[in-house]
Order: sequence, then C-alpha cells, then structure tokens
Amino acid sequence: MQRIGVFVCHCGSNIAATVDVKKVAEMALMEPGVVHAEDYQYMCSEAGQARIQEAIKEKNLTGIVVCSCSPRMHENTFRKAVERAGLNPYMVEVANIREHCSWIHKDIEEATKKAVILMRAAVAKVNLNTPLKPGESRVTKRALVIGGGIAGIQTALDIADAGYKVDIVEKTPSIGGRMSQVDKTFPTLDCSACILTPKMVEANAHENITIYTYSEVENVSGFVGDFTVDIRKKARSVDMTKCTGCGVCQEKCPSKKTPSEFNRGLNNRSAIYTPFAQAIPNVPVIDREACIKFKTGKCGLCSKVCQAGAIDYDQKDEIITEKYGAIVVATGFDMIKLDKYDEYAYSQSKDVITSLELERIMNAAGPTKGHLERMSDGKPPKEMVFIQCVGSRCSDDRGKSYCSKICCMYTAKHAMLIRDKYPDVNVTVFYIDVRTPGKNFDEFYRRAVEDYGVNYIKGQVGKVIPQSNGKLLVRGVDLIDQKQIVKEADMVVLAAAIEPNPDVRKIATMLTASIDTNNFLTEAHAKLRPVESPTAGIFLSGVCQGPKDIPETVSQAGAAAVKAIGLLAKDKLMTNPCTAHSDELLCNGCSNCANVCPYGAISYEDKEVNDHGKREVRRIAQVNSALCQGCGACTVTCPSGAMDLQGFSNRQILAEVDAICR
Amino acid sequence: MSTEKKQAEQIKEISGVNPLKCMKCGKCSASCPSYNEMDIKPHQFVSYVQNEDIESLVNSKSLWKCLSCFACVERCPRDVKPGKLIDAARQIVVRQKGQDYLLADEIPELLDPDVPQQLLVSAFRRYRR
Amino acid sequence: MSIEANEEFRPKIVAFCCNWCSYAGADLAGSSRLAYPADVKIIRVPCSCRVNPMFILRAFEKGADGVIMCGCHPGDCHYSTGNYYARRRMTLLFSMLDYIGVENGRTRVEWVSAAEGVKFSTTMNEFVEKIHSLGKNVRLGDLRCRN
Amino acid sequence: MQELIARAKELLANGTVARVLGWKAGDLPYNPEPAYFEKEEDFKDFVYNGFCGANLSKYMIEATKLEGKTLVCLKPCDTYSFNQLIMEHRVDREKAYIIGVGCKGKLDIEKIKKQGIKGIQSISGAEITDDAETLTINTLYGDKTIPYADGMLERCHVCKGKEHKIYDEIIGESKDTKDADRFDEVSRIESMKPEEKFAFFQKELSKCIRCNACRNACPACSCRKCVFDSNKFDSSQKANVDSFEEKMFHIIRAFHVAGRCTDCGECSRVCPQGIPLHLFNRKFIKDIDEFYGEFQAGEDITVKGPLTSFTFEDVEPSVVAERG
Repeated sequence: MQRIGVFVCHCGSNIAATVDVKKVAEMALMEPGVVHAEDYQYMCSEAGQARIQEAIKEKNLTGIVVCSCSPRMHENTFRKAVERAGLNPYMVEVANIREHCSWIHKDIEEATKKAVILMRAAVAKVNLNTPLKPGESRVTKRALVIGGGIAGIQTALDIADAGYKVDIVEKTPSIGGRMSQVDKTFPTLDCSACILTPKMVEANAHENITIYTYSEVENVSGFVGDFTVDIRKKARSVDMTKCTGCGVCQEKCPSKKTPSEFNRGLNNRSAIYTPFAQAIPNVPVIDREACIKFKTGKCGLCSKVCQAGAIDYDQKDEIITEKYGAIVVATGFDMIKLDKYDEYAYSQSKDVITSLELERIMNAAGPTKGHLERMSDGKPPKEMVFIQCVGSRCSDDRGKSYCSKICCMYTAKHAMLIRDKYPDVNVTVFYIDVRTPGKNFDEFYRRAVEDYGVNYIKGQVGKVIPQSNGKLLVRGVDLIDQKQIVKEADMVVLAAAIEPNPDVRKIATMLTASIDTNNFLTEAHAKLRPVESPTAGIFLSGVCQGPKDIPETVSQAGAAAVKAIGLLAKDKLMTNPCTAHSDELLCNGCSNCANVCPYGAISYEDKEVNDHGKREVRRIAQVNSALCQGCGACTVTCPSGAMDLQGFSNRQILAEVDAICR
Repeated sequence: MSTEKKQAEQIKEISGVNPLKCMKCGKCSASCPSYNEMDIKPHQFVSYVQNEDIESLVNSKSLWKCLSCFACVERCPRDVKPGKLIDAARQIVVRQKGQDYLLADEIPELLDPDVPQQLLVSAFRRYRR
Repeated sequence: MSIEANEEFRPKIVAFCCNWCSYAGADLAGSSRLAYPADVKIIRVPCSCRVNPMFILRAFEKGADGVIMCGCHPGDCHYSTGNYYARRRMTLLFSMLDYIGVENGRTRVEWVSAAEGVKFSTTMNEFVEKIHSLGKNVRLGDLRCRN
Repeated sequence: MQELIARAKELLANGTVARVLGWKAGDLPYNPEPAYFEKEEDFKDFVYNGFCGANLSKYMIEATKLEGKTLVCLKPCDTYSFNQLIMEHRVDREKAYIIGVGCKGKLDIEKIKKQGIKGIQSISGAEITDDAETLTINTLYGDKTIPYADGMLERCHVCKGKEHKIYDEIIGESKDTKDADRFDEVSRIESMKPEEKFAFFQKELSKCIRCNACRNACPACSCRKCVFDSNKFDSSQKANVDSFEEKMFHIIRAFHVAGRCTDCGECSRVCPQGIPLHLFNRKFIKDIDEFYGEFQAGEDITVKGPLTSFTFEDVEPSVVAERG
C-alpha cells in the first residue's frame, strides 16, 4: 500500500475562489492510501515545494498527488521537487483542478465536488504508480532548418556561430525567401536587399552551414536528439561544382515564356534561370516543364553556350539522408489567392495588384525597372487607391480570421514611398483600423499622413469596377464623414492576407508537430514557450508560427536558435520512461502489436520462459525503449493484455475510470 | 423585458445575425446602391440593433429604401449581413397586424418609372406576406 | 433510487483526452474561461490509440452515462498514426453498442486540436446536453442478469 | 473415411507424422470428439462424418509444439482458422501435415432434436460418402427421415466455399452448402428499434452461464492467458457476478477477435445454452466489410488485418449515428 500525500494548491485565488480547497484536502484524507493532506497558497513556489519535500521525509510518503493547474504546466516542477526529496519522480500525479475545474465553473459547491472527484482519480492512479527510470539517448550535434528565408537564415547563422553544424533546406532555387522580393523595409525604409544579401552571403560562406536549395524534406523519422531526415535534392540539370554563374545560358535560352515566380508573374523568365540577380547559390536550374530540350529533345542551346560544361540534362533527383538533433521549421508564408474576391476585380484588371506585386514594381530590379506604372498600358498612375484587410479578419470562408499584422505598416510604407518619389500622384488608403504597435511604427504611419499627405479614409471599399476608359471605379465609404465615395483610380493595391506556406501541413505531419486550423504551427505554450513546438526537438521560426514582420521574425529566429543550441549542447537526453512493456508470460507472440507500432520499436525473440514452473521457448515481443515513444497503440491491439504502458497502465486508467464513476 | 429589447431579440432571431461580430469596416455602406437615400446607413443598422434602438430603425426611411440586393450580405467579411437585419426589421413592422405601414393605393405615387415592374411585384409580394 | 428520483439528473461523463492535442485544447478552454458542465471529467492518455474499448465499457458498467474520446485531428497525431487506429476501433465499438441497443448518442469521438479551446467547450456542452436528453444509462449495466 | 484412415496409418507408419489429430466416436451416435491417434490400434475409434463439426485448428497450437509432425484433418472452413494462426505465429506450419478432408455440411444435433425427433438410436446418411441429401434417424419410435440440409449447422447454410485454403493433400469431396446470406440475421437485428435490440440481446445473454466453452473452442481466442483471467485488467474475479467481466464478456470477446475471427461458428456450435454468439462476430465482420472493404480473415496471410491497418479516408465514428 502506498503512503500518499495530497497537496491542494490555491493558486492565489485562481483555484481557491471557486474551489473549497480545504474541503478537497479534508476529503483526500478519506481516500485509501492517503496519510497526509494539506492546502497551500502556491504549491509551485519554492515554499510550496518545500512543504511537499518536508512531508515526504516526515511521513515517509511514497506517492504524491498535487491538485493544481494542468500537468502540462507544472508536472515537471513537482517531479523534480520530489526527486530532490529522494522519491522517484514518477510517483507524482497532478489533478488538474484549475484549467479543468476552477476556471470553467462558477458554482463553488459544484466546482468543489468536481475537484474532489479529480483528486480521487489521481489518488486512485498514484496508488498503482511504480517508480520509473528514464533511459538515455544520444544527441546528434547537427541541426536542420527547413526554409531559407530570413527566418531560416538567421536561425542557421546563430546556430552555426555557436559551433554546431546546420543544414538549410530550401524548396526554391535560391535562399532569400519573401524578404528578397521586398523593395524597402519599414520603419526605416532601408533597402531590403542591402540588409538581406550580406546575411545570405554569410550563410553561404559559413563553414558550419550547408545549404540545400531546390530541395525538399521527404521523410522524417526518429525523435528529439536523433532525427533521421531524407532530403530530396531535385535535379537542377546544372552541375553546381562547374557552373561559374556567368548567366549566358539564361540570355540564350529560347524558352522565355514562363511567368517569373520571383516577380509574382508580372513578367516572364527563361526555362533555365536563377530567380534573381543576387541568388545564392548563383547557379541556375532548368525548369524541365518549360525547357524545350526536355519537352522535345531538341535545342540544347544552353549546353552549347556553357563554357564551363556545367549543363547536365541527365542529372537525377538525389536523396540525401542525414541525422539531426534538432529541427527548426521556418517555412514562411504566401499571399492568399484572391479568386474569391470578385468585387475587387483582381482577376479582371491588370491594374488591380497585390502589395507584394507592388513591391516588385517599385524594385529597381523588378519588371518595370522600378518605375511606377500601370501593368495594363505602362502609363504612370495619377490616382492610387490602397485597400486594407483584404481577406484578413474575415469570419466567412473567403478569407482568414486573423489580422495579417504587417499590412498596415507596409501600406504606409508604399504610400509614403510613392508620395516621395511621385509627388503628383494622389494616394488614398481605405482602412478599417490602422494597427501600428511597434517601435517607431505609429510615428512612421503619422509621417505618411502628416508629412506626405496620404489620404487615409476610415471605411472599406465595396467594389472596384474596371471602366472602358481603362480606369478603375472604386466605390467605398467614409464612415467618419458619413458619405459614400466613388472615385476613379488608375491603380488599386490590395493588402491581401498572408497565409502559411501550404507545404507546411505536409511538413508538420512528417514532424508530428501540431498545427492549427489556419495552418500555423502551434507553439508549446502561447506565452512561455513561443518558439518551441509541443513535439520535442522541433522549433519554430518566423511566420510559420503566426504573422510577424521582419524585426519580429529575426528575433524569433534567434530565440529558436538558442532553444536548438540548448538541445544540441547536451550530450545525452533523458528518454521518457513511459514506454510500452510486454509481459512475457502473457505474450502470445502474435505480432499484432508490431503491426501498429509507428516506430518499429517492437521485435520478437524466441525466449525461454518459466511459466509457473513450466519451461518453454516462446516467441515474445520485445520493446526497444529507446525507440518507443509511449503512444500505447500496441496495448490496445494486444488481445491478451500482455502489452502495457508504463505510467498509463491498464490498471491505472481503469482505476481512474472507477474513481470518476464511483 | 422591454418592448425594444424584445424587438431587438426578435430581429436577431429572424435574421440569424449576431451584431457583436461587426468590426465596423463599412464595407456594407460602401457596397450599398441606396446609400445616399438612406437616413440610417447600412453599417449603422448593426449598432441600432445592438443599442436596441428599434423605434428609430422601424421608423427610418432606410427600412423602405433597402432594395434587398444583398450586396452587403454577400460582401460582409464578418458574417453580420446588415441586409438581413433590415429585412428582419421590416418583418417586425409587417407582423404588426392591423397597422398600415403602406397602403397599396399609395404606391403609384411613390413609383420611380425606372424601377422594373418585376422588382416591384416581387418586392410587394415579399413585404405583403 | 426512489429517493433520488426527484433530484435533477446529473450525468456522469468520462472524457478521454490525448495529451498532445485534446488535453491541451481542454486546458485552453480553461484558460479562456470557456465554461462547460462540471459533469465532464477528463482522463489524460498519451494518445487516442491508448483508449482501450474496455475502458469505455468499464466506465459504462460503473455507471457513466456518456463517454467521449478526443484526439488530435486525423493527420496531426503526435505519434503520426495513433488516431487512425483509434478511429477504426471506436467506429466498430460504437457500431456494436448501437447494435445491442445502446443509444448511440452516449458515445462520441471528436478531434480537438491544442488550439481549439472553443471547440472543446462547445463539444462538451453539446455532449452533456445530448446525454441529458437521453437520460440515465440503464442499458449498459449487466446485459446478462436483468429482466 | 476408410481412405482417410488408410492414408493416416501409412503416414504414421512411414514416420512422416508422429501423431494424427482427428475425431473419435463418442458414447452417442452424434457426439464424436477431437482425439489424437498415435498407434495403429487407436484407429478403431476413428470417425469422420457429418457430426465432426469441431474445428481442429486450435489444437494445433499445442500440437505443433510437440516432437515430430502432427497430421491434422481440416475441413475447408477450418483452413481459414489455420491460416490466421499461421499469421499470428501461433502454429508452426513446418510441423503440421494437413489433410484437407471433404465436407458436405456439418450437422447440428440440437436442430435435429428440435424437429421433434427423440430417442435417437442411430443415424444413417451422416457418413457423407454420398451426396448427403437425406438423413435417416432410427429412434425408439421408429425411423424418421429429414433432408440433410434441415439438420445442418447454421454456419453451413452460409458456407464460405468448398475450397481448402491450405493443405498438403485432400481426401474426400466437398460441397458448397451455402443457401442463405450470412448477414441476414445481423441486418434483421440492425433494423430493430433500440429497445427491441436491447431486449433481444438481454434475453440471449441472460442465458450465459460463463462456462467459457465459446472461448475454449474459438481458434482466435487463443491467448495463453485470457484478459478475463488476468489481473492486468483487475478483472480476474470469475466468481463475482457483479464483476466487470460478467457484464461485458461477450462484447469484449467479440472485440478482441474482431478482424481476426474467420466466422468459423464454433462459439455458437459449442454454446450449451444455444446463444447465437456468432451474431456478435458477424456484426463486426459486416461493419468491417462495409466500412473498410471486403475482408475475410484467414483467406490471405499476406494481408494486414483491418484493425492493424487504416486509410486516411476512413469513416468517422459518427457514421454510426448518421446511419440512423
């Protein structure tokens, strides 16, 4: 029989205001095995932990139940506390009487009753707990960063500077990401390329960084400290070791009709291409779908003009398998598709563009060489309208429920830059709210209004109608002046919502990292662990976790790097001891458990067993506890109940069921 | 419950709209073809219901100026759909039995020759219900 | 029984929640103060695939009026595939319970992610309401000895 | 039968097999029982006829642990069970010599008796050497004749086919005796109102005396130690009528064999109380077929069972309620 101590936390008034904590402690003493019960202001505090430790020593406690907040919050705190008092850390169970009780119920009597039942279930479970010992697993001192935008680059640089090897896997032919498409950055207006390119170069030159561009993560197995990842290096058709990056092939390539991804389809690129001038690596790829050689077998011009002999039409996709201790996801974002927003005429008029397209138009290396002009006729606009919140803050299925966060600021930036460079152009911004939290952000927005004369109108646009004269009729409203506004514009710029890169769902599944309904990766704790995924060893960097601007992305990237470094710095990791275990006397050797094990942790061996004096060789399931992650799939598929899960055993769960239904 | 409160609840029930979801973007008013004729603007319908000022709403010109074109319903990003609110407010008036809000004889006078007959008939059928 | 007959029916409801998604979803419902009836008591399991049909039957046998199991959305399982197995097991179990005449509203599976505090709360509210409409569980006690 | 005996003796004599697993005559004309035959003289009691319903596959779990090969007589439907046992590594194929014995449907003495036939002294026509069309029953009250099919076990009316799925040699002819749909009864119950379903199963299960015959005969229920006898589930108190196992025994048993049950029908055949236990197993089989595609356990040992596999598009458990 266990000697159990029950400790009921007030959590200030968080619990005590709705749950009669004294009553819970009092009722605990009536439970089997309970020899000590008390309540205290803050169990997680130093003093609270000390009380548990004292009670263990004074009353020879063998099991502890803490009635407090969620075990996801403080289970570890209490485990460590009892360990210091000489008790096995797995002899602790937490009854969640805050998140699952005091915070959701108002009636004191009802909440107290429930808290007592939750306490009983935890006592029933701890009565059956057994001391568990964690195993050890090694840590591969290498990190993988998925995504080569500013988030991925920054994370990789920080990890590499700490002395660890890092690989960056980037899907497109060059690193750089969305930031490389941006012309100027707010709130300082410095040129995006000027601050990004040095970082790209540094990453490329860093002895600890290996960059795989035009590559994708194909498969992930293993677990924290010991992931095995297959990376598909897509055939570039250009030998990276030979290419000098002279660019002649791109000039001579006769197939020049593919919309440029980098310029958001505003102009075309050749079939053999580098996405942009500062691309890293500065080695082109052949787009096999567009290449005449691949389509018809004829042409081969690039090969003829290449002095280095780098063109290799026979190159095949290559699978690189590498081991990693930590994985950082930095998959970034894209703009949402606007096909559901007919009222803004995006697909009807070339002069209705997204903000990212405007970035390319304003960029000196862009399709218009940096001249502000209409994409339909090349004429300079006189009247420009910006529409905010297109697809953001929507509760219908056309857009996203969240605020995209960056649009207010980049719209102010665009408006300001246009007014600065083309003072004769009128700029009108239709907004719902202008959101500018951030250092020097509101000052920036006010400058657009006060110094540059940008016309901000509180109100939304209902419809944009292309006119026969080539102009765009914008029908909006000014909610302050209470009047409808009908305005002819030359260009309309839509601040389209941003969404996580669609590939992230596939990646999250491979990593078993959780993801929300908007495809943003979930953090382990919204406030306290914002750069870690709940899946151990997976870290989050940049917009894949939620909308953010460049400064925020860079700081989060650094934070993710630190977390990854913290992991890589360890030589060994303690493994979760809550693993499956097969009772050799009950095991039939039927293989059903091995069939459902996602980790290949179950093998079979012919073993001599002594079944109550009867000796025989039997085929017995063996669990490799280093591989087992403790999901429990095997325990249910086992018909004889031989397979059980330590820490969540059949008897423990049934005891909880019984206690709740009592 | 006061009559106004009851009516406000009734409007929410008939329309199926939760006015608290409105973020006051004004897209409804921007879309409305009858905006200039209205005394209470489409985006204000929401706050009138929220503030339970149904008296003003049912006595407004807007009630009968709304064409039920549903542009606002179509485009509302927050699922608030002011067109449905005003439609519900109309229902409230229609349901007040015995109270003549508009006599059939008064209609020709109000007629705009540009309004298609079909629209008139269908609207008449709709609001006479 | 007869004395309690006039008392308000307070169902006993057991909710099995996987540690990674649904238990966290329940925590989020808590920290967002999204109320649901106190009749629901949560048991934490590592994964929905840890839920043995025997646990559910045992709950009913011990007097539970409803049992709900929550796990990560299919495709999002922390252990990759656990909820796919759980889905098959629960489908077959529920179908069997329906077959022997147990009201099928007494069992439910809902996929709730760690970010879906609202869904957790709504689901629990709905489920409790459903159990209220079904009343006390009388059919899942002893099938053998009653008459 | 004589051909079978001769061949068995021959294999025993030449050392191919160390023993023969078949049936020996019981004390009544209709209750042969499974038995081992190791010596030539043992064969005087050997019998194989229409009453040899017992599925001998399960005995092979222990038999293949013995020294030398065991000759086992398997009817076509028994071979599914044997395959399933191979899949689960419970029998050693190398230590079995399988003679696929002919089968023209097995007989159910209870069903015969229910037709008002009492005082049975002997039965002819059950030897199945002919076409097995008529049974002549010699009773204290004179001879009675019934069509063979009217005396057949329920499972034979939904026969899986006359093909042996695994064998070393075949002796005797088999006949596909299927003349009904095996899911008819399940569908009938499914269409009842919940109260009716409940009343039906309550009535049937109330007969159970927990003799464990079903579990002992079932080739899928072959755990070294059953969960109902194991303290791992705290359900080992067999005598306690209030205990968990008493209440849910049959549902849990059916669940444990779901996806592994070949529908051999032994559970219902051996139940002394005549509970149609196969209706539980068949419900699972029907659901599995409907939800996850046709599946016959023991037919193909390379296919994973439906409960140890999945597809991303599987139906949600809510299908049960939606189906109405």
